[in-house]
Amino acid sequence: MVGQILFIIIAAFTLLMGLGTVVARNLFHAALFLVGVFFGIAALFILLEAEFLAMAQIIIYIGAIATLIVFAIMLSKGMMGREAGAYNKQWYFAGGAMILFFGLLSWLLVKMPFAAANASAPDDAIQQIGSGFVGHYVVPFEVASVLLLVALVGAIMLARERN
Amino acid sequence: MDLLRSSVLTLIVFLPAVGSVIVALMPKEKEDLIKKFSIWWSVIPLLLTTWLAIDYATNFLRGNQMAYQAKFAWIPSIGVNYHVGADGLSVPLLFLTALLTTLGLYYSARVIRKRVKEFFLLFLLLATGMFGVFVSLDLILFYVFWEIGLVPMYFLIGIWGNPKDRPQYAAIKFFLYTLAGSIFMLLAMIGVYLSTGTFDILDAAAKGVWLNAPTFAMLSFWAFFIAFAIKVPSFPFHTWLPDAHTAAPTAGSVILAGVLLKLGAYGILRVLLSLFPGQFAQFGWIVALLGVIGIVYGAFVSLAQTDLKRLIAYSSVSHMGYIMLGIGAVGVALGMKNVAGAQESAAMAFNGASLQMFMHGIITGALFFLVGVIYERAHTRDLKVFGGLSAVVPVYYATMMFAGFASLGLPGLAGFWAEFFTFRGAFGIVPVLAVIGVIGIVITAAYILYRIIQSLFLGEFDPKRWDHWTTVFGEHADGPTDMALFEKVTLWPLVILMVLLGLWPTPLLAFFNEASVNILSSLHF
Amino acid sequence: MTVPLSWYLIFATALFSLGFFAVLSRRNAVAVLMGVELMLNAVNVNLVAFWRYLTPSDLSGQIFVVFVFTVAAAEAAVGLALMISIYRTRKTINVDEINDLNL
Amino acid sequence: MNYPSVFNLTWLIPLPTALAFFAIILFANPKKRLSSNIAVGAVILAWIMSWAVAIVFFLNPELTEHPFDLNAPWLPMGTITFHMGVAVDAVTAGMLFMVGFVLTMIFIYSTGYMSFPGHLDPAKYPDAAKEGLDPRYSRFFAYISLFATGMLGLVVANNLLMLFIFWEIMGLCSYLLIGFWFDKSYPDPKQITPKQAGLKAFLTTRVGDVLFMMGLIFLFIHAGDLNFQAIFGNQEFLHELSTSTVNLPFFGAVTWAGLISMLIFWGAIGKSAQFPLHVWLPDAMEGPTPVSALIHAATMVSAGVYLIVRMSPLFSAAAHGGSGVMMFVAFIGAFTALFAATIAVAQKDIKKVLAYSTISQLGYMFAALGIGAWVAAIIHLLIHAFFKSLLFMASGSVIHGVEHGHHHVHEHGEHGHEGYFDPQDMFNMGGLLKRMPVTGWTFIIGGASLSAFPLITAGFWSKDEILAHAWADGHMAVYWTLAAGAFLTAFYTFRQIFLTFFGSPRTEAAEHAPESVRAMTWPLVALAFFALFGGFVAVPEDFPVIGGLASDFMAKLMEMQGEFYGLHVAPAGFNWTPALISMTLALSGIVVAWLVYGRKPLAAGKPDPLRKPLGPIYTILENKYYFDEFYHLVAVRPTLWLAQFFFLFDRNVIDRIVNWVGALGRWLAAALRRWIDEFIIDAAVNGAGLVTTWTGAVVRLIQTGQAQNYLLILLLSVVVLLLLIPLK
Amino acid sequence: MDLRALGESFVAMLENVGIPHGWVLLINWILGAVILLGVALLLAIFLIWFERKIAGRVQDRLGPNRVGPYGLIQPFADALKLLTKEDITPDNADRITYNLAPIIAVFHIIMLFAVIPFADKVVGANINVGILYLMAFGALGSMAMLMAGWASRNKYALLGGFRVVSQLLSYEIPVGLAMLIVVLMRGSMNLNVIAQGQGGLFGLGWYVWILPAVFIMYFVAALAEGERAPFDLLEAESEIVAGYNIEYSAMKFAWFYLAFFLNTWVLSAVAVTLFFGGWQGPFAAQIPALGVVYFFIKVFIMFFVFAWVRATFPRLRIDQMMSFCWKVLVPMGLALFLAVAIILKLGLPSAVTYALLFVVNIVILVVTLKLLGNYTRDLPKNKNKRLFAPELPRL
Repeated sequence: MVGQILFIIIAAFTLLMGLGTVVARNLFHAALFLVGVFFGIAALFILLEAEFLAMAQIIIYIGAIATLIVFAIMLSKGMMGREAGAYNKQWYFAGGAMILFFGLLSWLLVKMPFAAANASAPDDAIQQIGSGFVGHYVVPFEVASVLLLVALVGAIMLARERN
Repeated sequence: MDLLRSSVLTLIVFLPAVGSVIVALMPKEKEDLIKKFSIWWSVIPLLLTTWLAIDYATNFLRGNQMAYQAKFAWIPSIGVNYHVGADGLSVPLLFLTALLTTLGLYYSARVIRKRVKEFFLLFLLLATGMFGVFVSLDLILFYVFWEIGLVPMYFLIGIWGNPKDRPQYAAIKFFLYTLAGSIFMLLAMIGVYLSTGTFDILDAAAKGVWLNAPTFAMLSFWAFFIAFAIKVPSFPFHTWLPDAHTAAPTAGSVILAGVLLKLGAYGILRVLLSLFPGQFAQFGWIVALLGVIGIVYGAFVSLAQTDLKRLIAYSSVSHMGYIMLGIGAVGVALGMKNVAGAQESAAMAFNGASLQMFMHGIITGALFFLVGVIYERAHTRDLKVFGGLSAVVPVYYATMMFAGFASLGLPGLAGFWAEFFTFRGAFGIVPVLAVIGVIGIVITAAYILYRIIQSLFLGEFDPKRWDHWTTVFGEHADGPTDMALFEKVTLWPLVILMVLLGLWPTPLLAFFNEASVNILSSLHF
Repeated sequence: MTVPLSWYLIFATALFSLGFFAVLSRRNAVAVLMGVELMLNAVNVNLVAFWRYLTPSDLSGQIFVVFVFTVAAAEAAVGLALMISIYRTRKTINVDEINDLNL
Repeated sequence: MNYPSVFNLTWLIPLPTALAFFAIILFANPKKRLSSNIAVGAVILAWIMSWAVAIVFFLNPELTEHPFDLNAPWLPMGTITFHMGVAVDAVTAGMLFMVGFVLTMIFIYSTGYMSFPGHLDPAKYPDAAKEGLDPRYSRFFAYISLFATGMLGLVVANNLLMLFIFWEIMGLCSYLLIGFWFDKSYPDPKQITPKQAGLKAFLTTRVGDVLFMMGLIFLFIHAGDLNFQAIFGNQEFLHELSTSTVNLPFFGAVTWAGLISMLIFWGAIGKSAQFPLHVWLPDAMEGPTPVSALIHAATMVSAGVYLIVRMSPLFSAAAHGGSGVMMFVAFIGAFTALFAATIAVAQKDIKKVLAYSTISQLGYMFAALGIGAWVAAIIHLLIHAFFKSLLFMASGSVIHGVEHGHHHVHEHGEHGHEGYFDPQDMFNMGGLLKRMPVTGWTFIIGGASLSAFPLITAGFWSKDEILAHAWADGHMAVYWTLAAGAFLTAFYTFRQIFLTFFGSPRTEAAEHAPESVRAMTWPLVALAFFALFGGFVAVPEDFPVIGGLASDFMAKLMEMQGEFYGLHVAPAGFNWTPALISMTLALSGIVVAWLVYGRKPLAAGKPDPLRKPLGPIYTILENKYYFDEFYHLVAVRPTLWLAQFFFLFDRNVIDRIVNWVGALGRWLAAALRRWIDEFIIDAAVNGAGLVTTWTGAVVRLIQTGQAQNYLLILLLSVVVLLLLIPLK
Repeated sequence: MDLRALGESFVAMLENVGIPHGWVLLINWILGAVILLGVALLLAIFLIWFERKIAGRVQDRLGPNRVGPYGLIQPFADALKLLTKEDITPDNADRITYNLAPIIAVFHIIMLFAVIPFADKVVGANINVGILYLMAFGALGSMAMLMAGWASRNKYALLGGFRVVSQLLSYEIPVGLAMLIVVLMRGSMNLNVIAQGQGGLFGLGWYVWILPAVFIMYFVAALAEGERAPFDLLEAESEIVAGYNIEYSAMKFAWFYLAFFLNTWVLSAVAVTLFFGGWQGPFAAQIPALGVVYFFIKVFIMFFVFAWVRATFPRLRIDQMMSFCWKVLVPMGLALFLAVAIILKLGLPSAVTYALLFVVNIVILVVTLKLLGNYTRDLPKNKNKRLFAPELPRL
């Protein structure tokens, strides 16, 4: 029971934050709402007993990506004023399509017979993840590292001051 | 040894083509290089064909085996393969083609002055076409070479003909006429493929064509026949020949008369006879009738000619009539199962037809060369202009006498045997037509002696009647000069052949006889 | 009674739809990027949920999430860098105004 | 049975002259003397060989039972190979004996005769004139040696095909030799020039040859082989041949044997110039005299008779089979004999008279064959050859002399009459006996023998034999025509003798005609010997006085041969009446000739004494019953007309059709282009263009440039897909 | 006195009262959280005083001694002063963000307390991702600075915010590397396990003896992370007037000030746990309470060092600070990490490994100092060139 309540609280909180991100007029607020979402998801991870991921989520999303987004907002915002019309012309259409999409998927998911989980999570999860990285998934791991390097260099080159 | 045997035919066929390519690569102005090269190059197929003849005679002649076969897939999807072979019928004709090509090249080396390179190129290509037809045993291959032969001839007639004789008209007429014919042939070939599933002549013959659909068989028989008749040329389809001959240059008309006409006859003997024996038996008499008409009609028309070359052209129409008569006789004989001597006479007729093919080749070849000789000097072929040349140009007179008399079938010279065998066969099978044909012999004698020899050689020679004589090399001369060395060298082999084959035709006859006996027996006689 | 898997999935779908809606309708490029981040997170939730409910012993679910993190980070970095350089040249980062290739 | 080794030489007989022919035309052509020597040498060699064979055969007559036959495989024909070779039997021996000798005499004679001809002007042929020889001297010898090859080959041939080949070669040579002086032309257009004569000769004989070939081919078809011994050896083949019939359109059912022998006989008619096809022989006189002697006296014409002699077993089989071919032969023979004799009477030209006499004598031979007098025919053939060639050569030397006289007269420029002087016209001669004694006397001997001067001349024995047979076998119609012919023969022969040799020379040329050179006179003497004593070979035993003297081995020989061939050839017993009648006819002919021409020799420029009494008949005879014009009308002109008609037909009708087809093609192409191109194809093409542009416009709307629109579309498509799942 | 036993007995007490197990857990958690929160806040107040005392002593002056005995009450006085001050908010400031910033600033520091092991098994939440937890919430600080800088709509605040964030983010990497090396050594991220691992007689098991270079790197990075001493560009009046907290006054400023001191304390606590054996001391294992005492003594010594450094070192320029981090600390950290990983992998007996590690650390330290020396010696020559800035190809 406690778990369900906790889940509902966290889920509700996250969805609200998400709605905020989407709806917020002021871009900065949207960014903050986004951070809220990240927290909510980290909490969910903890609920799902994936502490490592939660911590990683916080470090990566909030520490790096959110900061990056805020930087971007500040660098590109120029004028401080309110945004004229945050949405483009097609948002009605998109909204309708999204609701339809969500309805369909959830209807499907409800119908889908998922086995209820029973086994408990392994306690040495982190060791297994570690060994997974250098064992079974060593190639994607290396590729990911190269990807990051390339992205890094790319970003620097793109955003570099051209004097 | 058998590698040489299997590749010799392909060599013979394609060597001239290679030669023409090499000539094409040579610079235009090096004319005598081109001439020397192409002459010596054409000697190779000649040597090969002679070796072929000797080799064939020594070990393949018994039972007329189809030797030197080479067969490999050409268009596998529809089962067309490059299948060549030679038997008693085609070996002598190959030799004839090679001989006339070499002599033609040798002769025209000194006579052709306009566009030398194209001439030799086309001539060699023509040789390939002719060789190809005689060796191919696959219908499509036969058709391809048949067409290849046409194109160079078209140009030879069109370009080197003298403007007075409307060469373009003649060339186009020749080309379209033969082409139209060959279209029918192509249809028939496809018909053969549909009915027997193969384009190979031997296999198709073994299987029998359109056994189940007589109307189709009849149609394809006539389709084939029309294509070959146009080429032979037999009576109703012959009008292109005189124009083509008068317009063609000397060497061109030698080859045209000497070999190209034989393609039609050879086609009938090789393709038609083996594929449609039933229809042949049924319509043989029409072929014989056309032959006889050809003989008589050709003889009479040539009697009325005043132009020397046109006369000889019509004479070859008449001589080819003998072939058609012979073939027709063979056809009718196929039907005469019960008559005792029929098979014997059929063999004789077949012999006669094939002999006539060879003999007419060398005789008419020689005649056209002779026409060329006089034409190079007088630049006119109107017989009324000449007279009394016998005293002035004795060597030319002697050669023309030999050729003339051989042509009218004087025994002791080559022409006689062909006529004798043809009539021996024809009398045995279609006596009534043969009797009409015999009239042709008398008329032939008439027009040769009266029109050619009398108007050219006999009588009083007075230089005033024709003024612009030149020597063969073009310098002005006041009267006709006798034959130059190169003309002698061109003509005398033919004359020697005429005399030798006249006295003792066995070397040639052995081939044809073996071919005729075996082909006829293989037609489940 | 623990939380059934479908709840997580439905939650993730909802979050995904929100993100997608942001991508589709927001004019500002950054907002679009945020929408993308939302979508990626929704996917992460799904992954972890599947790991936790279906194959707890096999850690590949979590490993995949880590890879999604790296991709998200790289994507954010490059996206924002692009956006900054576009902003510098076009003085606007409204997605619907950037709709032709040359200036 | 081993034959004398000499027989193996028989196939060599025609060879020397053939080699001579090739040698001359290839090498010796420029040097005239050399080529003549080669030719004469070759013919002498042939003569020696042929006499060797002949005499050896005569010495052992038993050879007739199994004649010598030497074969070589020559041609592969179908399943069998055709053998050619040589055969020697009594007839061959006889012919060899005669031909060899006559050929040699003529060759020697012609070396003298072929001097520079009158009608060529010496300016054009300076070196030939200098040598005094005919400019184409060597060519002449080449031709006659080829002719000799032909004749000798024909005689020794052992099969009909080889015989036919040499038969045609002789035809060729006759054409060449008749037309030898091809550049000779006469002022009078109607008079036939040598080249036309040559052509005429060749074509007429060609007609005969063609029929002969048909006969030969039919025989070959039935017999499968043409070897004489093979065919005539087996009787049942002959029997089968004579019984099996074929129905011809016009003649109805005719036995094969009859048909074949009729066709072969027509070949003989053509070659030996018998009645319908005789027109070419008189015109053949245009050729040089040795040629006429050679061809139209001794050899070629006799070849026809020799052929029928060879074929006689077939003829007799045909006769047994009931076909009237023998009667036909007899009729043609007899009729020609009389017919030709009548024409000869009215001829002016010395050689024309002899030509017609030859035709009539051949008529005698065929008549003999027709009535079955096989032996008499052969003997008459042999003897006739001797005295007729003698007569021709003599007339040649006369002409030669007159020509010389004519030149002689011209050179001394007295007053050559402007008109054309014909050296051969008897009315320009007269009184030549004194000028040319040897020629004269030999001519008289020949003439006597021709007109069968009783007892002493050979002609009498041979011709009389035929008459005797006709009488004995009861062919009275034949007998009386032949008898009339005999009378006329005697008359025109002596008419000729009196006109040329007796009386006074009617022209200066005749006055100055010198005797011919020895090369020409010697052969005349030699032949004269045979003309006189040749006959004794054939004197029948039962002839009252002379009968037993000379052994008529020749007649005996021929009888044995006949028996071998199954021909019952009993010698006609001696019977006084025919003998007496023939003697009186000959003598009376001579006397009448003497009365008309001899008694008061004709003065210069006077017309022929016969012209007046005979009147219109004389002109008919003179113009040879207008046969030439008739043939010209019936045969030559229609052929030329037909040729012209066919040519025009060919040019206008067939060519026109072909061109018309071409035009049709062109018209069709234009029509198609105009009518299919415009309406169907263009429309389709434009239509296609339209559709493409329209769809382009519609689809363009989607490309807004808004990335988000694309994503929206993406989403919509996903949604649609999802919708599908529940519906499934 | 075993805190743990105390805990269990309390739980048992609730259990038998009949509250369902779930709720019991919840109450227990909440109680624990409240206790930690109280300890943290009290500690902050004391630290302010302690810092001002040390600074004074270092600068040869007395420091706060007027208010209460040895000035102990001074911090409370300051606090009261700040509470009573007028709390002004810039008019077009981004209201929510402006108010949220100080809360987050303090919130992320307090969150860290949950994971620090005061004694064996006496820790807020004994989660085995301790180190990651520390890094995660360390990163939150930068977010707060950003929000403060941005929300106060003040250019200087914005610039200040940028500079602070760049500093924090940069120095997070050396801190992370140091922690990583220690994790590598110990093989687990659980702080308590790390502390247990540093047993051994008389403190010889501490990692500081084995990895001196790593400690020094961590110490310097921690100084920057806490915006202290040589790296306290934030308050550098001469440059940027008080950085992001310009517009903040009274209570909100107090929060920031509080966060500043707590942050320093946590960093020193972590340093102690990782390198000085945390609660390790004679008999600490047996009596958890003793562990806590050892722990607090070590932390205050470390805090003293921090304060000492703050009082003595001059402030660095922003570009020097950045390039020092990226061009000296990070490479050194990577080298160390590589070396340690290799050596550990060699699988030699522990004594040899420890000796080897010590040697390698000394070598790397000496090399780094040598390089730094070379560079600074010819500084005047290239003073206008950026430190180690390779000439970037003109794009």
